[in-house]
Amino acid sequence: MMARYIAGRLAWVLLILFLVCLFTFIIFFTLQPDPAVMICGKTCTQERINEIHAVLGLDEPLLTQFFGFLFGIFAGRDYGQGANLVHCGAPCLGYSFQTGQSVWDMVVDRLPVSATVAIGAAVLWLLIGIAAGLLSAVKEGTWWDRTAMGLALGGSSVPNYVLALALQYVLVVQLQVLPFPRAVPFADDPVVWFQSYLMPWIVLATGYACLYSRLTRANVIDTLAENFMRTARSKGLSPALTMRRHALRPALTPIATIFGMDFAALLGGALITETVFGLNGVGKMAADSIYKNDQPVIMAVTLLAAFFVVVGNLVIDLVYTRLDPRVRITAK
Amino acid sequence: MSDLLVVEDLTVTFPTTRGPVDVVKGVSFTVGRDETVGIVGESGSGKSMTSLAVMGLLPKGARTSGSIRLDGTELLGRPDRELRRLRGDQMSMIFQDPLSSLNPYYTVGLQIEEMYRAHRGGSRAAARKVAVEALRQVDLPEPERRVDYYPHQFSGGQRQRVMIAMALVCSPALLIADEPTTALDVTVQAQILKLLAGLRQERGMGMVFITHDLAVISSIATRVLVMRQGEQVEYGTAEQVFAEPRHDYTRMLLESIPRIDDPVDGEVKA
Amino acid sequence: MTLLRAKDLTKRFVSRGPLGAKAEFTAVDQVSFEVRLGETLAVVGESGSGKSTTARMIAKLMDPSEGALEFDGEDVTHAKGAALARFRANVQVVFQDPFSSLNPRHTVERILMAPLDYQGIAPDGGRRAHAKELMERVGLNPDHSLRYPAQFSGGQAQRIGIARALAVNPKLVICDEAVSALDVSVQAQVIELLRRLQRESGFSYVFIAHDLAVVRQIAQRVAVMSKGKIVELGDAEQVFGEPRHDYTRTLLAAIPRINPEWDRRRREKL
Amino acid sequence: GGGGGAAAPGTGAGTGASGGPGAPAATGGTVRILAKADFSHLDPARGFDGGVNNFYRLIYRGLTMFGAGPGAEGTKIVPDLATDTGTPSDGGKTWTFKLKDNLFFEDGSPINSESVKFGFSRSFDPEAGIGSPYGKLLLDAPKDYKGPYLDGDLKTIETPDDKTVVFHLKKPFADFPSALALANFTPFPKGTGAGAAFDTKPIASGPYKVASYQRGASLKLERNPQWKRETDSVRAAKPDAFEWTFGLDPATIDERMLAEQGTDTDAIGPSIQAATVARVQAPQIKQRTLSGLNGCTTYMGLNTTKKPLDDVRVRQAINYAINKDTVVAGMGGGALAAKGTSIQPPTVAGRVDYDPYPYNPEEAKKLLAEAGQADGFTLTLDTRPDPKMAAVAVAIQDALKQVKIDVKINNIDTSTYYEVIGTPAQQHDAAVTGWCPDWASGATFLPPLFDGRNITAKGNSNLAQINDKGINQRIDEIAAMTDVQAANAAYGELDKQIMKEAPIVPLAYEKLILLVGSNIAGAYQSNSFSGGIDLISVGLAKPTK
Amino acid sequence: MAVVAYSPSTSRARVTSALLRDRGAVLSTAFLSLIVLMAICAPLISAITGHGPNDFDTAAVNTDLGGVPHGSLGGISAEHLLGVEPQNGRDILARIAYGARVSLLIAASATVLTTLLGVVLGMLAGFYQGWVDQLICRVMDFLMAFPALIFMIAILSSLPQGNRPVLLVLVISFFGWPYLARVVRGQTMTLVNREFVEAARASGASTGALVFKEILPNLRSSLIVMTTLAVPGYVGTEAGLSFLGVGVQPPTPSWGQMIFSSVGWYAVDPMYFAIPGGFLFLTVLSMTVLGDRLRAAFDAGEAS
Ligand SMILES: Nc1ncnc2c1ncn2[C@@H]1O[C@H](COP(=O)(O)OP(=O)(O)OP(=O)(O)O)[C@@H](O)[C@H]1O
Ligand SMILES: Nc1ncnc2c1ncn2[C@@H]1O[C@H](COP(=O)(O)OP(=O)(O)OP(=O)(O)O)[C@@H](O)[C@H]1O
Ligand SMILES: [Mg+2]
Ligand SMILES: [Mg+2]
Ligand code: NI
Repeated sequence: MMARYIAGRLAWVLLILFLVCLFTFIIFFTLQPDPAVMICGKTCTQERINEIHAVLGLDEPLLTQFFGFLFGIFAGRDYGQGANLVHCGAPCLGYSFQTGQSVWDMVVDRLPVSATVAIGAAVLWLLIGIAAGLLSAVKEGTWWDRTAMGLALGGSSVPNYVLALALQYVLVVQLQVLPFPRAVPFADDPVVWFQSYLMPWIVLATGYACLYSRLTRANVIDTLAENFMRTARSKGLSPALTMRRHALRPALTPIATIFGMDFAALLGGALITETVFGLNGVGKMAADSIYKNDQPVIMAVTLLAAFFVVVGNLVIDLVYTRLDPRVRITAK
Repeated sequence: MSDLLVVEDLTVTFPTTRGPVDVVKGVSFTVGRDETVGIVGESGSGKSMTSLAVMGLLPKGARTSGSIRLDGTELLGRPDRELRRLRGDQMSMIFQDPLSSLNPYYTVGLQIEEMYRAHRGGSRAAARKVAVEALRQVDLPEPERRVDYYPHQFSGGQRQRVMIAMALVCSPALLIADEPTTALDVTVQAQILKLLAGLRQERGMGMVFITHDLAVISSIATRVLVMRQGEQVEYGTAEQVFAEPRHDYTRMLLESIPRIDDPVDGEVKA
Repeated sequence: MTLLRAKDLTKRFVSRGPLGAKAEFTAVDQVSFEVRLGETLAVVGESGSGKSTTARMIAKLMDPSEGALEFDGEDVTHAKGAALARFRANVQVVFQDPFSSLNPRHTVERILMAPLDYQGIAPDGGRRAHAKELMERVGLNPDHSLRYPAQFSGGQAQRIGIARALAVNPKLVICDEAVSALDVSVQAQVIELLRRLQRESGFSYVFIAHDLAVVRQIAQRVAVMSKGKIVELGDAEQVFGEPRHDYTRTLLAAIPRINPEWDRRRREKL
Repeated sequence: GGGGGAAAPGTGAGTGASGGPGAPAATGGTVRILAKADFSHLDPARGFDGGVNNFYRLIYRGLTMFGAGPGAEGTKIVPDLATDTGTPSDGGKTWTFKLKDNLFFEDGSPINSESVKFGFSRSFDPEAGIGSPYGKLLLDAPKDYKGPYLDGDLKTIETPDDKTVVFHLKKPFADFPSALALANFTPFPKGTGAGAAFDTKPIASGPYKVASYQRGASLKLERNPQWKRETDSVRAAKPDAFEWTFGLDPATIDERMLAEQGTDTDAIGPSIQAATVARVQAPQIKQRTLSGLNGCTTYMGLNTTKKPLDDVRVRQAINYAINKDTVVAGMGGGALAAKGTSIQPPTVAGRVDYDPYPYNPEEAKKLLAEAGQADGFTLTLDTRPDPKMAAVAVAIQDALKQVKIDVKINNIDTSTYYEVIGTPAQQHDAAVTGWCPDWASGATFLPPLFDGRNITAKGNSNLAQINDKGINQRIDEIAAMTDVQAANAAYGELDKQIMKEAPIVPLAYEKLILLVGSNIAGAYQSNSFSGGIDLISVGLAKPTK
Repeated sequence: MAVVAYSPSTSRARVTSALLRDRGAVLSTAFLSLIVLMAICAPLISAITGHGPNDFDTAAVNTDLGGVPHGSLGGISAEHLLGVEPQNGRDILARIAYGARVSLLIAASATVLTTLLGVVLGMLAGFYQGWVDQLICRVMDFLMAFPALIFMIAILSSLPQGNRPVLLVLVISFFGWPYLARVVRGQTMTLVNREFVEAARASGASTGALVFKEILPNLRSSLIVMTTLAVPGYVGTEAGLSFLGVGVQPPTPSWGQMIFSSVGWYAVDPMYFAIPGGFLFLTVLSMTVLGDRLRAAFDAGEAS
């Protein structure tokens, strides 16, 4: 039955990705400005625009373009003609209007950066957010609780970009404890790698850690009031075990939901953070492509982000029924 | 023989918007080894609070005064860290409302195992065997399978038996049972009472038994404490309390016991 | 006149083991009975025999796997919408686990006013006063109307549940161990209340209990359940007086009694 | 200069520098460049903006090029691969160039007339030829010729021998040598560069070649051993390598340049942000700055097809009413902009300095009253939401309020801005934009903006949509002049003639402030590349550092 | 039990009196009222100080230094009580007051709308499970699958100008609700199986009553956290969108825009950031404190 459920959901995933594709396509290819005009530049004529349209394949009917794009993802497709002909192997997401690079290659290039940012930040915010929330809940009403929650509040009202620049100013410019970030691969220089990703991690993690700590606190306080917590204490379990097993699981189950979403969304790129720190990830690519109206790249980023979110949600749903036995039984 | 538990002048106070309220007022009693003390009394009279005070598990905000000594050591005011070692091992408690007292997220097996392992260590597999055995002891059908059930999959009485099994798994020196058999039918109840009596003798376990069923008290308790509105209205040997109650309230209680052989109210039958 | 008729009610639970292996368990097996207008049908029996499950099914809180339910001459097995609303207005339930059945986020007052709210009833004198009156009826201090369930004792919580069931004027109240956590004097008071309501307003009860003495007092007819089946069903007189089924006999034999010697001595003193 | 519409203020000039950055550079080392965005294209047929044109000179050589040096030196046309700046004949319609000896591509193949022809013909390829339009505009070619990859050789370019190339133009063009300095006239070995090959792996002819390139992240250049210094009199090519880091946040770049950690002493950044101006005032930092105009004009086009802007008096009134000092303040103050008066910026040859409409609200009111608009009207102003442009728009709004003109600011997304305002059907009453000449002459400034016959339905650059017989005629006359100098002077006069019609409001000339590392030497701003540091001359003071 | 009879009239009165006794709650309320008052009286403030939100004051900034305000503390003076904006010298007080209108309106209405949508749809999904759940979940999946920021930009830039703040609220809410809804759905799924819900059902509660009267109060903790944190989030989103040119149109001031444009000036003119940032922070702080205290007051019942 589980297998059937998962199969059903996977079919949905595909359908949703298809719809997302379609909508993105419609929105960015019809509502958005004509990329040919941007490429065309200053001294532009209708003729040249038509020419560029033909090169980019924008002169074909929209549906043809759309199915060409879809087909390309699964079977690859050819671009150009004569000596200019290039074959774009599956999965083919087309070529950037702006740089002529294969979009798939661009994505594959940048995904590791975004993944590094996302995973590092997620680890950080989960650790800090949950630990702080838990401590606050346990020490509810103490100065620690007040301070931590005050900080959490402060942290969540600081916009990302402000935090990013402020951190950079303090840590790099003033105190000089970190170098200016430069995205080197881990293998090249682990120390610089770590130093460079540290600030992006902190920046991204701050907002989430604040949210998570507050949610954790609220949920743990609710859970601590349950009778079964008294039972757990009556058993003489260590406080750590009592907390971890009895309080955290009920309290974190709802948090798992948003974690899945947040993390999946991050894999699709952290637009602002990557831009501020000059990290060449998917988010920065998205920002650049929007700015330059590079539709194939926008399509790819959208699809990628959509893919992560949809799969992320599927995973959450599956995990959720695992996490709460009462839900499992009734989910007929 | 030194007493296992000595409670002296115990007072439990709750702060409320209208000032502090004493829900337990100066209760004193002792429990010896191999002895059962029964607590009976009005609903809301502070029976559960008294037992929670012994366990050190009163709700937040509650204050206590007086003295509670387990095996000669004072429990009141001791840091939670030290109480923790005693809980489950030296003293353990069966809570009144089993559904809300069991964690809905875990199988009952795990909830029993973790207690055993916290005090006795050992592998999960070993603990699981102990858990199955404990469930069998309390007469739960198919314990091997039921050990993997979640609390909501049990009937009320079964949950109560799970609670009992859990409390007994480490064979504590002191067992506090807060209405442990209210959801059990009389046959199962009889079995459980026999089990508890057996353990008491075998291991010299002291027991505090809270119930409304005076007949049950009369059959297992050596001493009885009667409570009303937080106060201790009567305390004595079972024989004295049942045969020669001193307080009006006790008498009234004994009068109100419904009896199977009582004549039934004719009006209703008509 | 028959108020409620259950025909061949069956409930099977499907549970999945850790590896997804399915296991079916028949909790209630082809149970048929009827409740007449103004009568009390007691259901007694083994713990885990399916009493609560039966209660849930006749309260239409759980769909039976098989069987039919008739209320007031109307088939309500699959009732929906208006028919279901009518049914709900007439059938109330008191739950076995007192705390779990009370919304922890609502004050008692709100809990007691909820049924009125839900059924759009406006009692004379306002709902708040009505709630307080209900609290008084079940022996709770009406001043505590703004407390939350966690601030009550087990017995008090159970009385809140009873008061809630009585908030509207139902024809049938299903009491699942409704008085098990009450001390005998309060129990007597509550039972008297139930009986009075039966006399005055013609309530019918399905009364699930373990305490056979209480059953004896209140029930006109008794159903004895064991392992999902009704093994005996008959007039209280007959069931208690000349039980036919072995299980019933075991049950009756297991009823705990106060040491008759003590009892005698106490009575003599009076 | 300035191709991609989005980067309007593009090309230009600058003033010389003295002190640190201006000191002569030593040979060797690596010059590092911190940049916000990657280059548009490494393929010179595709890329066309101030930044990339400057870069192209490091790896590519053309027949002619802009000179190296501050001020006018940087806009002078000098021979590069050719022995001279060409010989016109047929009244400027045919041009003959001779190649120098000893010229090789990075792969060792010789640079000959064939490769010149091939390179030029690439700009006809529909896919590659998206950069500068001048190849297609000027060179005579068969109708429908689609470049070498699809249609083979471009027969209209003659290559009588290995060293000689003869071009036939569509019509006489005196300024052809200037046009040839643009990068889409770059020779390449015959048959190379199909698809987008050059965008990742270009074939260098200049002193450097691409060592590694990660799009959007970094680009490294190393010396091209095939380049012979004796064949090149312009490029100093002092450093051994160049390294770009792309995708940096402008604020981060400014901080890095101020902090100068590690190798940032060898770095060059883009123009600093307004907020950084105050921080570069400390003497030891100020010493590291270069400052000058970027060679563009920021202006507000007035759509003459809309009422009441069709009335010249209204347009003049608007010119009088706008306080350009507040505009300059909005753009970051005197350090980052100068008041705009004439259409052409000061860096353009032949430009006349004059101020036809000094700030005078009284005059404006009078003119409006004459035009029957004393009670004012509503004017919709298109602008981009970038902070600078927004500030300019608000300044205009504020200024016109006093003559009762109610300005409605219409923000258009940056990515669509040029499309919208370049489409007459979608254009509103006025728009704030800028223009940069492709080379420092009126030829690439006034005709595109004011020739009434250039108004197109899409991609229109004549925002005023002015179609004035007198102006059109004058444009044709100047275009026919064979004396470039005289032509430039004539454009200066045409500027005045156009401003009489007041089709636009010149608002400001933007300035750049460049902050360079303390080890940077030989740096000056080039008037040909939007005021950017001339890369062919820059180097390090102490390369070993 | 042995307590003097004393009957607080209603729970509302009790909560009010509890809040009035709480210093944090009183201060928060005061601050929020101040902000609302400021927003309402923005024109009045401008009239009194003589500075409109878009009035340039080039005399107040040093145009030679890129436009840093004259004087210390970002140009705070008797003339400009909260200083001036660098570059063009606009009065920050006036912009804060006018900005409060836009920012708070957008953030608050977007929060209300997302919360409404998220709670209602999330609870329905969690409650009904089955096909309703499937439907709502798929819609949520679909909406969440779009990278919100990218799409907001795309949609907003192609929508007609119209009433920007309203459009912003609609677009933000449209993409924002599934986030909350998923959390709500998850918790509802757990709560539906609690016995008290069954008890309410037996009392005759309609589905609506079950969902909103019985389950909703149990979601309160999470909701308070998520909604109070949504407000700064939306102010930020609004700022980001405005910065990208698809939000409110300059020169209309908004806090978000002010914070965004102050970022570059942090080293030269920290007050420019500190003032709008401080206002935003205090507003959010006040809302959270108030939310927390409100919940505490409700929860307290009779005790403590
Ligand atoms: N959700 C469930 N899943 C699986 N089994 C269940 C579930 N609910 C109840 N059962 C099983 O059904 C049987 C009958 O349960 P029920 O609660 O009706 O018993 P009961 O007669 O009320 O017992 P008690 O007197 O102990 O309350 C029990 O064996 C129980 O384990
Ligand atoms: N958190 C609390 N705040 C205030 N009063 C409380 C709180 N918890 C319990 N009480 C009160 O304390 C008194 C004693 O409660 P306790 O649970 O000990 O009663 P009990 O004797 O166990 O009753 P029962 O037999 O009904 O379980 C009750 O009147 C109850 O209302
Ligand atoms: Mg109790
Ligand atoms: Mg039951
Ligand atoms: Ni340009």
